[in-house]
Amino acid sequence: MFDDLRDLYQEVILDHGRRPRNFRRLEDADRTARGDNPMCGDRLELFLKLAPDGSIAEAAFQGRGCAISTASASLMTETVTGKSAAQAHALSDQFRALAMTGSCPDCGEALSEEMERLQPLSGVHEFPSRVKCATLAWHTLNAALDGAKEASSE
Amino acid sequence: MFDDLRDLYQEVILDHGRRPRNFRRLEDADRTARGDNPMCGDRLELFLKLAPDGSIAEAAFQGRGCAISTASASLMTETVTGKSAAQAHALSDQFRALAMTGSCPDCGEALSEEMERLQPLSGVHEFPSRVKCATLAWHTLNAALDGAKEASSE
Amino acid sequence: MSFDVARIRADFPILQRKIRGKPLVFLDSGASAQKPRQVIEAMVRCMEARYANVHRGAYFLSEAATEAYEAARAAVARFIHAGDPREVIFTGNSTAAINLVAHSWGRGVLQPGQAVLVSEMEHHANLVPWQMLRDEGRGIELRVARVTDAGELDLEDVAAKLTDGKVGLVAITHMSNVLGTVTPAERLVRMAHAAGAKILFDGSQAAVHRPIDMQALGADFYAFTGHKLYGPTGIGVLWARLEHQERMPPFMGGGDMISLVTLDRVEWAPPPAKFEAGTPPIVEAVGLHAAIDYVSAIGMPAIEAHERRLVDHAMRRLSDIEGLALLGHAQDRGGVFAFSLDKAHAHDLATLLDRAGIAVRAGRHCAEPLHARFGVEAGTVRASFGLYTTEGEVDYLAEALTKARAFFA
Amino acid sequence: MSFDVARIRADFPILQRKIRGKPLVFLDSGASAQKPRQVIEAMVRCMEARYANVHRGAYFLSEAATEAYEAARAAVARFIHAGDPREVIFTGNSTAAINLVAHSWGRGVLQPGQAVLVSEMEHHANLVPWQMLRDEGRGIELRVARVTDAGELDLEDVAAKLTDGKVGLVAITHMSNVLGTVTPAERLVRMAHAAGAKILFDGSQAAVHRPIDMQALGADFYAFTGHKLYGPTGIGVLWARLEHQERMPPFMGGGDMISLVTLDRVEWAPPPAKFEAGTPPIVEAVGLHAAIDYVSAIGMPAIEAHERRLVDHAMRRLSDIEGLALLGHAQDRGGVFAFSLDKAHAHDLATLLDRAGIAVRAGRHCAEPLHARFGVEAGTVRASFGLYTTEGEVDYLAEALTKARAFFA
Ligand SMILES: Cc1ncc(COP(=O)(O)O)c(C=O)c1O
Ligand SMILES: Cc1ncc(COP(=O)(O)O)c(C=O)c1O
Repeated sequence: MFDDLRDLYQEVILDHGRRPRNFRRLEDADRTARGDNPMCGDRLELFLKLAPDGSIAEAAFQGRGCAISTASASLMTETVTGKSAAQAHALSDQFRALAMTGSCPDCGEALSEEMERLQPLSGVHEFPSRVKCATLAWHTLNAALDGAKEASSE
Repeated sequence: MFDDLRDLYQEVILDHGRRPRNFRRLEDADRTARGDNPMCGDRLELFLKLAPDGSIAEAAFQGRGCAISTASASLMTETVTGKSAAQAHALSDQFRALAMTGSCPDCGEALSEEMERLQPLSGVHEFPSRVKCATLAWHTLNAALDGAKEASSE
Repeated sequence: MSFDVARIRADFPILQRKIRGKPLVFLDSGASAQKPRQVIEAMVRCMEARYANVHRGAYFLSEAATEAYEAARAAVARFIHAGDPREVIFTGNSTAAINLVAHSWGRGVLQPGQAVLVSEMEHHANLVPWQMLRDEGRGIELRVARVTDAGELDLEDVAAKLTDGKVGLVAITHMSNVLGTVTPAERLVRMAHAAGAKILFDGSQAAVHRPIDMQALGADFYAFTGHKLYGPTGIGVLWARLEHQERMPPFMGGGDMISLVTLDRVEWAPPPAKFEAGTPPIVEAVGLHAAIDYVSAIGMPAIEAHERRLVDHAMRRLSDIEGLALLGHAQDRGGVFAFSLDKAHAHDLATLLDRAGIAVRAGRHCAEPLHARFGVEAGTVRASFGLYTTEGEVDYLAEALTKARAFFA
Repeated sequence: MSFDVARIRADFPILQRKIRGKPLVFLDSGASAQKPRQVIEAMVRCMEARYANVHRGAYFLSEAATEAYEAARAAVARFIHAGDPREVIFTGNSTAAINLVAHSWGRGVLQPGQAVLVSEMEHHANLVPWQMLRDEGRGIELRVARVTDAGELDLEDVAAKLTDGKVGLVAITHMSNVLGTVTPAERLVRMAHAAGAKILFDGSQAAVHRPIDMQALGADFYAFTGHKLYGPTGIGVLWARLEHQERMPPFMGGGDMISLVTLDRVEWAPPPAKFEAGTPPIVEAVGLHAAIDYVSAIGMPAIEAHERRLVDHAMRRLSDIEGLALLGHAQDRGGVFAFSLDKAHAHDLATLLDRAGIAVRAGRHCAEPLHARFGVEAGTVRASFGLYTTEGEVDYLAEALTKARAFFA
């Protein structure tokens, strides 16, 4: 019945969906932002601690969401740790292209190691109504980096 | 091109349309009423003088309208002169049936002399949007007899 | 006429489709129903042979279109047992019908200091217009009747909120689009009228599932929508008593709703034209007429009976599923089921079901306060039935839910 | 692509019809246009294979319907050269589009003491909503710019009525549905903006007859209607700059126009969803998309050129007819002709023409003040062209008018 669903719900997504990494509040965060997807009621709060050079020292999140948005947020916090703001923004652009089209034209010949890790989420592009689940965390990341308080993926 | 139009625009209608009878204001009318057909802008004013027994001694009208509404008003004023209010109401009902359906089930076997005279207007029933042109004068007659000031065939 | 669901299904071209290689199991009729070929063909015939703008046209096609449009009004009137076709106002959808009442009757007749009473189970269409009226600062209060844990309207709370006589309008759903609950309409009419209030029903769901009788019901306003009744989008209905229409100022201004216009002065056309500004949904009215003919030929009582069997069957099958929590279990209910499944988020579940060819809705179904009331802010999955739904489809849904739970476990 | 009117006519099933035994000569496209099979088929395909309610549906058919609905929005945006598809709001018709501006922008943004400037040649759809606003007692004034004897907008009068800076909105037709006059839109935009006013165009007629470019025009609001553009009934368009949409309170409340609802509080969805409450005209949007594709494939410039030839031809033929008085003779005009004939009342004339298979309209064409302005309260006959109109049809009309005059003489 669901044989062909493994393209969307790959094991790594189910795993991160069930047991999200960095799922906690950072009390001493330098940046926080809230993300809302009013369509499906998903919401998350993102916390960033910045290193003296402005790069992301630590990233964590809390909230409620479907497997895809939770897994995406979980994978994101892992991926952006240690990155500069510019690098994180670039990853965000690349990831959103991947989620919307299934591929990433700006990524060059080979995917970066980071994009390889996010690759399992690319199946979402076949489900237009779910793309926003996958991108919510990244919208929120942009908002946090830009100093905004809220992001919406409506 | 218009050969088959003689069913609607019979000679008597064209004639009454061009040279309406009793087309004047009765300054000493006992009853007057205005009729409006907002759809096509036709309007007429009806004047009645009543005999001591309440019957219609004289009927006249003024206003603007298409050939059908003018002819209908003209023929009506001729037909109702000398009639009691009850007779005029009955004629009004019969005429409206004639205009809407092309026949008059309540008229009995033979048409009354009055209905014979109105018969040329029966062709209007094939033109739903024109029925109101033919009935405007009769609506206004009912209003005048009932002591109302305005009638509308919207 | 006996209810032959296979023959009915053959009337719906879309039900012959495969979705991702699987037969379509369409369980989202509560959001919008599919259209039988009779409706599609009526619209095509109108556009191919009998189309022109209605009213004011003194030529054959315009007369034919006007006749068809007014025949649709008469068909709606017969369908809901209205006393007079003029009680039927065509709008764009239910939402527009309710907004018409809120704008026109709400601003023109309801007085400052009066209140509107809605319930916790309203669709946003019957909540937001009244919130907007409240928030305009004209002194209109909004009261909200509670829903019980069983998902029924709390009639004691309704009574309590009516006692001070300040409620000018009760605006309440006739059937919840989430809980499936059918509200006790006759009783609500008596309660409202006894308290001096008028009453409006949001019949968007109810009108589709059972016979509706305006003369027996005795309400003041009743709204429903064409696209849920197997008819086209772009058309809705407000039934409103003539005495109310007379007192209501118009909502939108334009052509066909006036009887006289000068630069200084306007006179409104008589009801219902007063509320139908501009070119109406002509082709859609013809489509709705065909839809009404279609369901009437089958018979609303037969449709209701079919649905009762389906509801009973679904109750049994769904309650067998481990971890499934149904929202509401009212005594009197129609074929709409909202639920959550432990282990699986509503949206993941809907996507999984979609892969199996099953169309269900996930989210809060335009009833956020109700989801808050039941503590399911994250949303539910909703399966809703139409006259073409079969027991086999319900079984297939149950099987898929069981497998989905295992998938996410 | 060259303009092949015979091939175009073959696309319109209704044009193959006979009326009372005579070929249909449809000269009422200004009231509503006929539909090509491409539009009819697109609607059928939508209902047979790609239908479900849009938005919020996480399953295949709903995604497909949502995609089709939003693709229609994008197509409209391209058609009128909007800067952003979000500037396109779907409504039920032009009338609803203009009422949306009057209700929301007129009540929410326009200030007491400000004025709205319309003209004597407005269709009731762009007059009555502003009269209703004036008559609400909120201190909004209504000014009416004069029309010259030639049937053109009196620009000096417009300038005079703008000088005191009190006008907040100029609401004016882009093409008169009676006189055929095309107003100098770019110039009006400059005049309005220089006087500190916003400007709305009623483009119901203009958008059908020539290319429309929102970016070049620089207006604030632009309204038009699907059924005159060879598309379905039940759908209209309001183009509105995003900055205006942001400041406008919503018009109707309901589903899909909110981003958050609690019992106490509502947050509106971003534009344009904020103005599209409830289930939108989904099938109609698909039909409108097909209509836009249809006229775009022919090319609006080609359609305009065809119509210019027809207009020139009609001017020659009609001015040859004894006793015929044309209403207006503007320099810049489209294919709409209103006239009276001595000896014959407009309604009698229309009935006569109908007998010859010719569909024309008689009356005041929802423009009573304009008919009063020209002293023709009893109404006129109006012939209006579409892209399928031929010179032969114009000749046939002229011949019929000559014979009709003799008939009534
Ligand atoms: C100039 C003009 N404005 C507005 C309208 C109203 O359009 P609709 O009836 O589609 O709302 C029309 C058509 O009747 C028109 O010609
Ligand atoms: C109970 C209820 N009310 C109102 C509506 C709104 O109907 P529409 O979207 O056609 O205006 C719906 C459907 O979505 C509904 O289920």
